[in-house]
Amino acid sequence: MQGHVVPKKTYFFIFGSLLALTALTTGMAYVDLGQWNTIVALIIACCKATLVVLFFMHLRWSPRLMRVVLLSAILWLAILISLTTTDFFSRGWTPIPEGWESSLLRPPTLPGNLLHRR
Amino acid sequence: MTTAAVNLDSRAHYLNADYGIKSWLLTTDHKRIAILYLVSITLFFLVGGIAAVLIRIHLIEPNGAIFEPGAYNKLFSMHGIIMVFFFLIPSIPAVFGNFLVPMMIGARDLAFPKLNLLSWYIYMVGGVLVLYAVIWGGVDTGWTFYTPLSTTYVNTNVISAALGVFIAGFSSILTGLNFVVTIHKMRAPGMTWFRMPLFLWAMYATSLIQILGTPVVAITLALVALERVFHVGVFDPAVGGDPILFQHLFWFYSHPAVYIMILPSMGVVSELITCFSKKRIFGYSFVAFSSVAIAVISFLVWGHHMFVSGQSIYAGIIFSALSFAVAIPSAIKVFNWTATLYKGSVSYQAPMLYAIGFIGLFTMGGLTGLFLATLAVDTHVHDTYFVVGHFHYIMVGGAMMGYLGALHFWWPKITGRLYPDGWARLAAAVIFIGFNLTFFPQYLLGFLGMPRRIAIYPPEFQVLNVMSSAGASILAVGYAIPLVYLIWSMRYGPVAGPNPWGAKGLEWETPSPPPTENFPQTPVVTEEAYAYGK
Amino acid sequence: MADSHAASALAHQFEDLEQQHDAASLGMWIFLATEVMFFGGLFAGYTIYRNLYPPGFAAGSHMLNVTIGAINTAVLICSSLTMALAVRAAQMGKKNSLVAFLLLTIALGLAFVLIKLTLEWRHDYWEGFAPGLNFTFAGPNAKSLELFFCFYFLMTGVHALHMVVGVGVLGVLLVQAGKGRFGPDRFNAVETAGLYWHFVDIVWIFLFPLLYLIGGRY
Amino acid sequence: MWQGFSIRPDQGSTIAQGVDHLFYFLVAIDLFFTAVIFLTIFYFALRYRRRSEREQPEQIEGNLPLELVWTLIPLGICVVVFLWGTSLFIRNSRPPAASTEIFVVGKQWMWKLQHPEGAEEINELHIPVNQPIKLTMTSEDVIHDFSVPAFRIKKDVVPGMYTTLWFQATQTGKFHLFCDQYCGTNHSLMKGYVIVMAPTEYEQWLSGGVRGGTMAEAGAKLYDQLACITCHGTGKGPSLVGIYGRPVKLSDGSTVVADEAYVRESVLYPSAKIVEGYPPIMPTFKGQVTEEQLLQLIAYIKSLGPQEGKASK
Repeated sequence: MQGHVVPKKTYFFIFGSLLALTALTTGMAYVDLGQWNTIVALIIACCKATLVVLFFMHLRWSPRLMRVVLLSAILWLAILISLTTTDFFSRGWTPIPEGWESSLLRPPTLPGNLLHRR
Repeated sequence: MTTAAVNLDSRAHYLNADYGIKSWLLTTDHKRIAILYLVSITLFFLVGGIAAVLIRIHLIEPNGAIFEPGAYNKLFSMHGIIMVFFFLIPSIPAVFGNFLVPMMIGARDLAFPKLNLLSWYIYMVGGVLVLYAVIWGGVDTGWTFYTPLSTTYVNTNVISAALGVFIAGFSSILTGLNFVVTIHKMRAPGMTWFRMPLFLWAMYATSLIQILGTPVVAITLALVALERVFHVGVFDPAVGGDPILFQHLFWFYSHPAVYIMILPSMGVVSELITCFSKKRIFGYSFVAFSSVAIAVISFLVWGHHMFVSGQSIYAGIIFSALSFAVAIPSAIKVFNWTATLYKGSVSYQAPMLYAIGFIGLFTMGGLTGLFLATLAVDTHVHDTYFVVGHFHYIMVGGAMMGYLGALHFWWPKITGRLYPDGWARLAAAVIFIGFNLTFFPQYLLGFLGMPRRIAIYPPEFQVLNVMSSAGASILAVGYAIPLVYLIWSMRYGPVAGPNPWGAKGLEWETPSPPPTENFPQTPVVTEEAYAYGK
Repeated sequence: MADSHAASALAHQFEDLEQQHDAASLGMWIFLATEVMFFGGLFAGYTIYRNLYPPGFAAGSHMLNVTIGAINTAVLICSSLTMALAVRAAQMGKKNSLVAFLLLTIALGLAFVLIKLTLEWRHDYWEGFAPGLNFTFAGPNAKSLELFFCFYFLMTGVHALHMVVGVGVLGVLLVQAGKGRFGPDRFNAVETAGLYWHFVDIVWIFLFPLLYLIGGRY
Repeated sequence: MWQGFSIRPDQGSTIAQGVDHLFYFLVAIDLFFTAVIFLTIFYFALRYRRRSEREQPEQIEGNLPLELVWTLIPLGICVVVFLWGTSLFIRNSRPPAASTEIFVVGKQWMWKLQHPEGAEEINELHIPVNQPIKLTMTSEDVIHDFSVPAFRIKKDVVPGMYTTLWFQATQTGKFHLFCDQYCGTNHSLMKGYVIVMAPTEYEQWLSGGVRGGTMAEAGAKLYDQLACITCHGTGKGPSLVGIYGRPVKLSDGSTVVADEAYVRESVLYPSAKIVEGYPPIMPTFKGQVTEEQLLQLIAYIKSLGPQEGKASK
């Protein structure tokens, strides 16, 4: 009843990969990829997280139930973020009148793009 | 009567295992913790109930009979916060879930008994903080804590109330966690998933919501508190924050929270209907999976609270479609319960009356939910008394009826004694009538356009408001009756015996009240749930 | 000897050690699922505002020190390694190396929090980037920059709070390990604490690019 | 208590009827299913009541076709209601191009409304009948909600954001305007009226007559504009404070009660009745004031109350 004992070598290999990926993600920030910078950074972060989960957290050797728990957490996070952003990104599709000036309204104190996002 | 007392105490059970206040406050026995919850949520129910009665008395007059608008606002906020977070959400899970989950699966206790006790303490700390907030100075944000009103514009105890709810949230999370682990890992030999009583399926689905939804509202309310303390503007339009984001995060939990309240009641009703018609449930797997389906879909529909909030109309359309989807599993349940009665042997003891009352009120509450999922109609009735009527039909008509049904059904198991059945039936009838008289007029008021949360209303709405208030007084009497006879029965009720209803299920195979370890030895399950044919 | 040890390790509600072990790690995984949603609320808010105000968030990110962020990432990854090794030591019943690895993990965890506190937060505060306490920035994107720093302090703050709790838990385990409480039959506590510790590491793995590396440094 | 009691709200806009049809359709569905469930339960409850403690009912496992029927029928109904409700909603959210735009600002605890011509009002919105009106709304502080039940319209009014609503009133009259989003202490008092007028009346209202406020306030403004005060407040003419409803002694020795007719006559034909002790210097205002304005002046004079120098209202 001591569970699965992982060889030290595996741990050190994962550790090395994590450090390398950290260096990679930091380095990539200095390369101009336009929109892709964020996406590459997130992909690298996901890779690192996967390594930690599978090896350090022993998910690779755990019962299937643990994977279901983890996947449902990720799914629920995706639900929260995707349905919320659905609202924010489609709000601008409804035409809003070009900024009317009313003497009743205090001058807008907003950074601006919240009001007239297209 | 004294002989009865002797009978009960002639053998060791969880109630006489130890005596003294310390034996209760330091217990890790799930049954004793259930009692701790039973006592504390009853106290919170009384506080919230007094607020409800005062609200209804106030609204007898169009100009308000008792309070200034400010005081009225504090009153309905207190009613909402206490009833939602401190009564309805813990009610069936924390009392009957705690008592029954281990017994129904044939275990000695929950997987984490100390965590279970910790949950109760966390709940009490949150509750005391909220009581402090509402009694000394009050909170007037409504239970919804909408920003920027709650963060910037009111001068009441928002911080301690929000923190109280935040803390109580962790109690709910840990309870759910305990149940899920227990149901997964502690089932007695032979207790397969499809032999589990439907109450356990319902508790499992409820726990999923508690685990995955509660943390979001916790962090959201923490942000509200931080925003008040530091005047930083995560939801403040003055800094470019968006108050509608708060609503998204809040309803992400608070819509599923409605199912935390109603799913356990649905589980209870499945137990009661089968027992009192001596029949297995009609369509077991449909009823079981509809619980899980409700839990999952409930996370996809929160935007229907925001149809008129300035949310994008396209998001509104998506949320409307998904909201209809949650109606289907609810309908499946109602039809299956009804079909279970077919060719049964139906008796009408008090728990069954509550169960039938539940089906009736839940049907009416659920169907009016269709109005609120329909974009064009919701635009008219949103934030009116129609909504108030609707969610009271679900949360009071539904959840509360289920809670009382459970209380009457398992009371002999919990205390070892029977209550007077005649009084219990009378109470069920009084509650059913009082409830409908209170909340049906509110649908009409909402259709006429009376906004919710107002202390002063146009005189043409008075007739319906007076009806509603009259109903509330009947309802209050209805809730008081069980309080009296149940307390009476604890001392003077006849001894119940292990299985007074002839019910199936492991919890009925052990003496009442059960011994501390629940079962003399770990039971082995050889038959399906509700095997009333054998 | 082994038998009596095992019997004392088994809580009364469980049938055997395997059931107890499975329950403990399932419980921790479920708890981590709630943690995902807890941080999820913050991540959702972050996603919305970052997409509403890309320039402000990029500007805010450029005020942060990437080098310190990267070093701290490395510190946390080290601590994850030592934690994994601590669990391994517990599994194999090596008391001394368990104590050593726990000590190392605690030290690295504290190092992370101290670096955060002294080199970053203190600096940000005095520079006037602390919304609600000392926010003096008045550039073109001042409002959205303030929002960025709100999220920066909230996310790193909640994360650091989790680190502190983790260090406390490890401290308790350290004392117990010193008394020789753990062994091949009884390492649930170390293992579940390890799960928690790795999770906190993963949160930082996402926070680092999301906060420090926005908008490119080229 | 029964005054104004009704269980059907007014249908005051072009939107209302469509919404009501869908609403009644839903009511019909609700009644149908509630009746089906209740009657079935009652029937089963009586038919299969327990006759002996020892009876053993037949055990029925379930019935797949039946399950499918009661899954698919609600599903079909939901699809119909969803499509109906959504198409209606989309139609109702699209203002016609020719709408008159009115601006709405919510503020704790009042509605400020501004017409395109510049007229401003508080808690009362005057609009012409049969004309599409588009409201562009924002809030100065917390979230409010502009709701006119008779028009079946409602939308939150959110700080930092513009939301819109539109409607076309189909009948003249006075309709409730509520704030439906709880907005703090005096949320209950944040209400008013939408006053739908015939187009000609609306033009008149816009051109200055009745703008804003009560009749008496409008009268006060008029009193000021017509410079009545130069005589009636200085002793050149009789003071008007507290005269309303009291007897007035005239120069011919007779007395009259200062009622509405008397005030009206005095404004239009000043020389008809001269108050004792004052010279007949008042000019006629015939042709300068409309009937409505006369009513306002009367209302103002009424409001001047009994005490000297202070309006009682």
